[in-house]
Amino acid sequence: MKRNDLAVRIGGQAGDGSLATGELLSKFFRRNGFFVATDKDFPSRIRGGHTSYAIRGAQKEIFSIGDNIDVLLAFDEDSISLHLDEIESGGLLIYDNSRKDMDIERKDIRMYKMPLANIAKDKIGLELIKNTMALGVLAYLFNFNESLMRETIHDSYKNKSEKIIEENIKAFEVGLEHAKNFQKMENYKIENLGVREDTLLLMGNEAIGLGAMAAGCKFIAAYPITPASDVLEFLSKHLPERGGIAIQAESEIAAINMAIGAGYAGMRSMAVTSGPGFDLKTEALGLASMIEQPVVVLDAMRSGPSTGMATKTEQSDLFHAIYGGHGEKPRIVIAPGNVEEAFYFSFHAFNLAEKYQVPVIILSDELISWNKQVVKKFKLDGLKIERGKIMLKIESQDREFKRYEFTEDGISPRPIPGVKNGIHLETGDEHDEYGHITEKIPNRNKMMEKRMKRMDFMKKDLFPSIVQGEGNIAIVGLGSTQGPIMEAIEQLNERNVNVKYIRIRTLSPFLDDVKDHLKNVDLAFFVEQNYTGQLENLVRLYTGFDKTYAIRKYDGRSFKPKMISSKILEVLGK
Amino acid sequence: MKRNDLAVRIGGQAGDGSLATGELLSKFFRRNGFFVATDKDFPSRIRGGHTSYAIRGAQKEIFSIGDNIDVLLAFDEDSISLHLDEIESGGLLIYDNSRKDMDIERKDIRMYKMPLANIAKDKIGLELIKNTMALGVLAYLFNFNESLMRETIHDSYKNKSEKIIEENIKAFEVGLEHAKNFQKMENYKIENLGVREDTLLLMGNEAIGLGAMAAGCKFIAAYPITPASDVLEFLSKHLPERGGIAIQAESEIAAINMAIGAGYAGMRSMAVTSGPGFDLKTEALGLASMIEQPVVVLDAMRSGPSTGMATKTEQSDLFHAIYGGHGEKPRIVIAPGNVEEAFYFSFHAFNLAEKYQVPVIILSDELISWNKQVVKKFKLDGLKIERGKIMLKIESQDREFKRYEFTEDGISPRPIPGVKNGIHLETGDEHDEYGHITEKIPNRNKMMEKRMKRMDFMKKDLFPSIVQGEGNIAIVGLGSTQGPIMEAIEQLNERNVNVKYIRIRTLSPFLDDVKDHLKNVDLAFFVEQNYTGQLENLVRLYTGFDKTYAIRKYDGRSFKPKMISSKILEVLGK
Amino acid sequence: MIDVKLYDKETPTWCPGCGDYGVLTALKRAAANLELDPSRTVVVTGIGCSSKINSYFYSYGIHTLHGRAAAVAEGIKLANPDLEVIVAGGDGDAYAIGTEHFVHLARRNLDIAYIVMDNQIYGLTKGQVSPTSEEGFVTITTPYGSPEKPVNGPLLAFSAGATYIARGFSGDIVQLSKLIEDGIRHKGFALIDVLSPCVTWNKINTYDWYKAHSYQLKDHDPSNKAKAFQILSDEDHLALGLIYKKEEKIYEEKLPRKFVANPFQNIEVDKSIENIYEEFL
Amino acid sequence: MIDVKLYDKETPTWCPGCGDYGVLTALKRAAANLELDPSRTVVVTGIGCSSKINSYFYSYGIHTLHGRAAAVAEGIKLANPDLEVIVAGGDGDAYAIGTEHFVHLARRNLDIAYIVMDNQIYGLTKGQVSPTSEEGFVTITTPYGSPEKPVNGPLLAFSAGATYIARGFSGDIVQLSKLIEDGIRHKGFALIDVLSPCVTWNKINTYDWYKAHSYQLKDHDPSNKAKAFQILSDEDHLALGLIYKKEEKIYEEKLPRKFVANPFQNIEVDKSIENIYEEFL
Ligand SMILES: Cc1ncc(C[n+]2csc(CCOP(=O)(O)OP(=O)(O)O)c2C)c(N)n1
Ligand SMILES: Cc1ncc(C[n+]2csc(CCOP(=O)(O)OP(=O)(O)O)c2C)c(N)n1
Ligand code: SF4
Ligand code: SF4
Ligand SMILES: [Mg+2]
Ligand SMILES: [Mg+2]
Repeated sequence: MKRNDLAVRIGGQAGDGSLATGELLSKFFRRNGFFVATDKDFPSRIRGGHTSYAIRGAQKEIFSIGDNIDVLLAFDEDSISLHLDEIESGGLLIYDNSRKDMDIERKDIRMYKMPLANIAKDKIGLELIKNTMALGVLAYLFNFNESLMRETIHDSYKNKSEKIIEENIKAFEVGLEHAKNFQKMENYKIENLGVREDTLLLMGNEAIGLGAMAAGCKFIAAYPITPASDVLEFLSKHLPERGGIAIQAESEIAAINMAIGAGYAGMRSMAVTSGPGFDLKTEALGLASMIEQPVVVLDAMRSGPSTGMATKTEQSDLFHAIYGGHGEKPRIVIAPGNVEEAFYFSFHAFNLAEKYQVPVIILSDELISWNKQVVKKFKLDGLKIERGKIMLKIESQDREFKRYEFTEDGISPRPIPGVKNGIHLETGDEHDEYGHITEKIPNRNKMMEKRMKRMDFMKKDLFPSIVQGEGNIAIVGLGSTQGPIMEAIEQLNERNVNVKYIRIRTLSPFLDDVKDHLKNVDLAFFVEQNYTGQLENLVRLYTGFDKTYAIRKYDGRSFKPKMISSKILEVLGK
Repeated sequence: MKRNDLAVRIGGQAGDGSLATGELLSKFFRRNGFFVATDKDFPSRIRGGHTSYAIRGAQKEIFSIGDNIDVLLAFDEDSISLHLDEIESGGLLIYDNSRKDMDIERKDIRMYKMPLANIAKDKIGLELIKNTMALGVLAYLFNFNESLMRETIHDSYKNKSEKIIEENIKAFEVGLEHAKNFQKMENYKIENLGVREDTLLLMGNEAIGLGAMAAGCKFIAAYPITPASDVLEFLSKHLPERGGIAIQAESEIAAINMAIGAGYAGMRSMAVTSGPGFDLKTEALGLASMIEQPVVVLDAMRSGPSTGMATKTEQSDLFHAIYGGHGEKPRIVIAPGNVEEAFYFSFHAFNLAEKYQVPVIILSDELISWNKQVVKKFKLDGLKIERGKIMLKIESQDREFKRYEFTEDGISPRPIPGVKNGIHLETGDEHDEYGHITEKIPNRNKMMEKRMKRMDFMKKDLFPSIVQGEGNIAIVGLGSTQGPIMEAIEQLNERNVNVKYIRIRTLSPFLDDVKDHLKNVDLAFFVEQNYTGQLENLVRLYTGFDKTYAIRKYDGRSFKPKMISSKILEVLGK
Repeated sequence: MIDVKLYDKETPTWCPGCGDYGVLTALKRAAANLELDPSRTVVVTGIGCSSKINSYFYSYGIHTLHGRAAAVAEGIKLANPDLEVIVAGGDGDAYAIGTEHFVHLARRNLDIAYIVMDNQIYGLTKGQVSPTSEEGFVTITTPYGSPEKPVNGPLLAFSAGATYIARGFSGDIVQLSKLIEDGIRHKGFALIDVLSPCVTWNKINTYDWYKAHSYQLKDHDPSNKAKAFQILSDEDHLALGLIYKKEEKIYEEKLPRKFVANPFQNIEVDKSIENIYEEFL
Repeated sequence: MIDVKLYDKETPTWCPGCGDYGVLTALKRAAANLELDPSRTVVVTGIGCSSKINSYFYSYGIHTLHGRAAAVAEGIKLANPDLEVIVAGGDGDAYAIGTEHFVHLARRNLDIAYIVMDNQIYGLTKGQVSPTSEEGFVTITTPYGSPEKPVNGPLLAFSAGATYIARGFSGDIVQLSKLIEDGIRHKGFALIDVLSPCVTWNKINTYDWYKAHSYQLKDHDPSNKAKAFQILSDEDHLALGLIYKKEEKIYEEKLPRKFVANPFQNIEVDKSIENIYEEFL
């Protein structure tokens, strides 16, 4: 009997509606008192091509879909060929055989075929509504709380017309009804735990948007790109009512330069993008470092190189985020590991950017940016705005202000235009304390040191690694691999293998704690979603640590916990 | 008595003509049978600001100006304040006191003041011709071969009018005449060794241009930028007569994309730039790797970050050149160490690009790109064009061609448009063997491996480090530091300190030889023109070698040999 | 005439009803009429739904970067002027991120035809505002309506010096294929701007909307520059047909380039560089 | 009126005779006439000789990247519309690498004045061809003459929707300062294109050349669009004066933005995000 833990995958062709259905189911799970993890897999085109959306709801806190699914809701054949094996023994396959029937081989699962699309067309006159109907089937088979389902359907469509709501409710009822022809899944027990009022269901991009707003960010400039556009879209809706501006720029180059301009004028600003667009920001990021202007940039990493697989994940921009661009310049790079952290990192990014007068790059990956999780409502009370040396008023009346004054920590007072007595020039050319262009040697040396030394000063303010467990075997990772790694660790623990999990969260400047954590480690498994092992290389570079074993994945799909645990068991000979 | 080795620095305000004079003197030295090394230092503006040009001519092969100069030809006060100390004891200062006179303190040198500008105005009616006049003075004082000087002046202005030639010859004579008021420099002996017909005097950018032309490059697209524009300028003159095209694009982004287009069409092509423009090429470089198209890109490194100091040198783009851009992609990065190598590397870059179907980045630095050296005429007979798997004719008649066929070495046949039976699509999206867009997992994995495995295959074809000397103390460097390092080594040898000099020439892929060379090294001095020690970090990353001592310089000016040798002596306690 | 089927390739994955189907059909017909040899034709695209057109058209093709198709095409055309080079892509590709290359290609007047499939929306990225969206247009990135005046692409090309400017409509394949055909035939840069509805994300600028807001040019002399300006400036009434045409020397012919047969085919070490050595003596 | 000396800063390092001196003087006069408060004025520049103008003009200034001044300026203006934002730079900066931002700034019609110092050459990088160089122009990168039709910057701005287009001449500081002054005063995007000779690298387009090739606009009604087009199109006779002007709502006013006093000054943690939580329940 499996209790209060259910993973459902909805598969179909792009445009089939799997997405909306998945969203609805996730919402239901949250309202049912569950935690939620999701995993989207859809092609980079609008119609056609196999799409699938996996949603897991569970009573315990989860970060990953897990290895297997309990239910496969299959609207096309690809769903079967790709995901049939994934169904847990004792699980369920619902196959919509409206278009085509096929023989499916698996004795150990329940298999219900039904012509959902046909019924939908028949009964509601709308083929696409088969999705909601399928939810009715699920609700019946797993004893979901029906009125909660109805309420969720209602709320999900409340921005649409009354008619749409009605149709969907009706489709749900038809599903419920139709399901009565089948046997309930008695080996599962899904209880209504009562909604937890202290949680939210959202994706990383939304968390980043909320974090930015909480931090008083009032300016976002971006050019649409998968999987970062959501942040622009979210803020386009919510910034204006806060006196802010969201602008879809003519390109990523325009966007970052606008954001730098806004930041220079004293407004907290950000630009969001992914790989190809991030490449285009390279030059301007160097400018921000040189003129010592804060700006926050999101790179939601996707599968490269070049256009690559736009809707697939990867963790392959680390070196570019840290070192990209000519010359040497201070910058911060941080990588949240889950949706909750995405909020807090986004919030703090704005503080860090202003305190250290540098660009801050939030390195998320497609899985964090896109997948929804249930998280605790954010604790806003503990948060504080820190603007560093911004000058909103200046008493002294020097004709020119020493914008780049040499100071102890390398950071200088920063008046914004409009402030009396703060007049100065900022320039990407090498300059003196006043911002006058100069190439004099002593000044150059001091300015380079001034700019760079903050990389040491800021370390105390950055996010140390999260370490969990102990022992001389370690797993090291960053970003979204947290989910599968945590479950892999559970699997390892079950086999009496204890590991120390080091999740690195700050990439630039590289923090000293990593070396400490690796001190007594004999073997570290680096779990990364890339080909060359960028995190492993980074750690090697800064710590010299080289007792590593690489577990890498570069096919754009998320890790399954077992891929990690079984590899580790194999290597350890267990 | 110093024999056949003379270093002259000409200093003045930008626009004062130091440049042309330096060029003339270099030419003379070559024709006099000398080797030549030069070092330019001028501001990033058109007029005003101190400029200086150092030229050294010597019988022995030299790569650097050396620690001191023998003659300072000073046309402004900055020349004195900046360079007086540089004059070798027993050397000479010629100070043009036309504008202003000043007290100059140095007992150990010869000091001649003369109002060159005034005389020039008086006698020729052209103030600027003071430069050529100064050469007359030098010629007298050092017993230069006068008729060779006249010939050199004549040839230098032969593209200008007869009048200009005459004026300059006259100025030279006036200088000669005027110098008779002063005592000759009897502690120097400059003999005419007779011109070596097997040498050329040129700068790295010209060598790169020649190398490209020798390799059959017929297309250059670039946007002007210091210090790379010369290559565009040089090829603009010489490509058309070879049936080629030089195009000044609307931006660096346009330039690289045009070059990729030309390469795709089968024409050997290149784009040249420096830091800021190189940043802008980041995205397109990823495209070239993904579609497996050859293209050669020059990054002539200058002082960053951002606009930085445009006319000053640096070696600070290593990590960007190697890793810049999102995602993981094969690319070659090579760094020539002198003008001669610049030619050969440029030539081979085109072979490498076509053989391995990747972008090849030539990483020069401002000192290599700009400074003139006397080099042996290039050996063209030993060179061979290698185009790899280009297909200019295809027999088989498949409707679509497998442009990305999986092969042993990861490199596939490459038909160019216009070739019958070669029809295919190239795309920056992930694709199958035919170039059809697909996100299927097994194909994705194989394609990533296909693209990346060439990074191993190509190693045998790349430039191993040059190692000179032996012992357990090493100096490691790349690019233009070769000059000062070689002289520093002579200085160390004089103090009985033997070092092993490892000059790294290939940065990506990182070659295995470096590790071998470092095997018995107890201490390696990394001599670099940057702040963070990029070469040191790279070596550490790939070899784990960490017994390093950093000698870095980031003020945009070249190393003096003594900066290196004295630091090493100090560290070694000698 | 060649059978249009020659140009068939993969089955498009565009949404049913997408305007781009019409453009693909028109392009195939134009190619067939022109008897284009697929092995001497290159279709260069950027990124977008529309930019996938070369996955569906049988010839050499290169699917490049968002906004950069024009620059890549220029490189191809200059390297081998014998090739027929056609650029195709979306409104975002041409008039937002590609503005720079678009303008400069137009002024250079290379012999390249550029087909813009203008759906006034970003299709592939799911419905954001486009540079050609009308002021006030509501999208997911402009929930309160776009505050921007649209870019008038054809007028931009015109002011940059384009020598062939036509507007077609996906709903009229006969005319469109003719405009494309003539554009390819035109010696110089040819812009064929196509009203090509996105049925999924743009519910305003539909086939019907375009029908209602466009009109057929009649008795128009495309060499009349002042008239062309007037026609192009009228954004409320979209003229369909050939709006402007001028014969002008093409870039390829103006280049100072010695003729060398196939400069990219049989390469040898170019020893003639030794002739340049005298600069370095 | 304020004393123009208020705006003095560093001594320019331009070559003696450079046209940009005239522009600097005109800008200072315009500022003085407008009584611009240096602490509420930002001069945004790209890279080039001309882009150094904010080293020599006393106000807030930001010297950005080659081609990107317009985008930075938009960010500044949107963040704080109370500031007077002026962009200045060269022909390469605006019409080559900056084309994209230039066009899109014009169509957005932000209240920004843009001064282009057009010397038809790349000054700072030492004499390469510029997008405004005439066809056939010989430079170090076009030793056989440029094969490209020049970009007509003002026409480009016009077709992009600019609402104030004027052309001035460095040799006529009185008129130029008036055009700049009015451009700054104009509510919306104002282009002031200035014929500003480079005495060092461009020996063709000299002060005399510009005098010979330009004329004063007389009795011209700048609201006449067709006439403006005609004037702008004539590249052989360069009109000096205000060519086009239109009153139009500015971008800042069209933004769906709730008024919040000084949204960048006293920031607190924005707890109102909790109102959005309902989307996530
Ligand atoms: C540098 C870069 N930025 C953004 C994207 C994401 N992107 C892909 S297509 C597209 C725009 C699509 O709109 P359009 O050009 O009008 O083509 P359509 O899909 O409407 O045919 C965008 C923004 C990208 N691929 N590369
Ligand atoms: C990205 C980038 N590319 C190239 C350069 C080099 N660069 C500096 S100024 C300039 C052009 C100068 O011409 P223009 O804009 O007309 O200004 P002018 O000097 O003539 O006033 C160039 C190409 C640069 N700084 N950055
Ligand atoms: S999303 Fe729009 S543009 Fe893209 S294929 Fe569908 S209908 Fe066509
Ligand atoms: S080079 Fe030309 S543009 Fe630059 S300062 Fe000198 S005259 Fe002016
Ligand atoms: Mg579109
Ligand atoms: Mg210029």
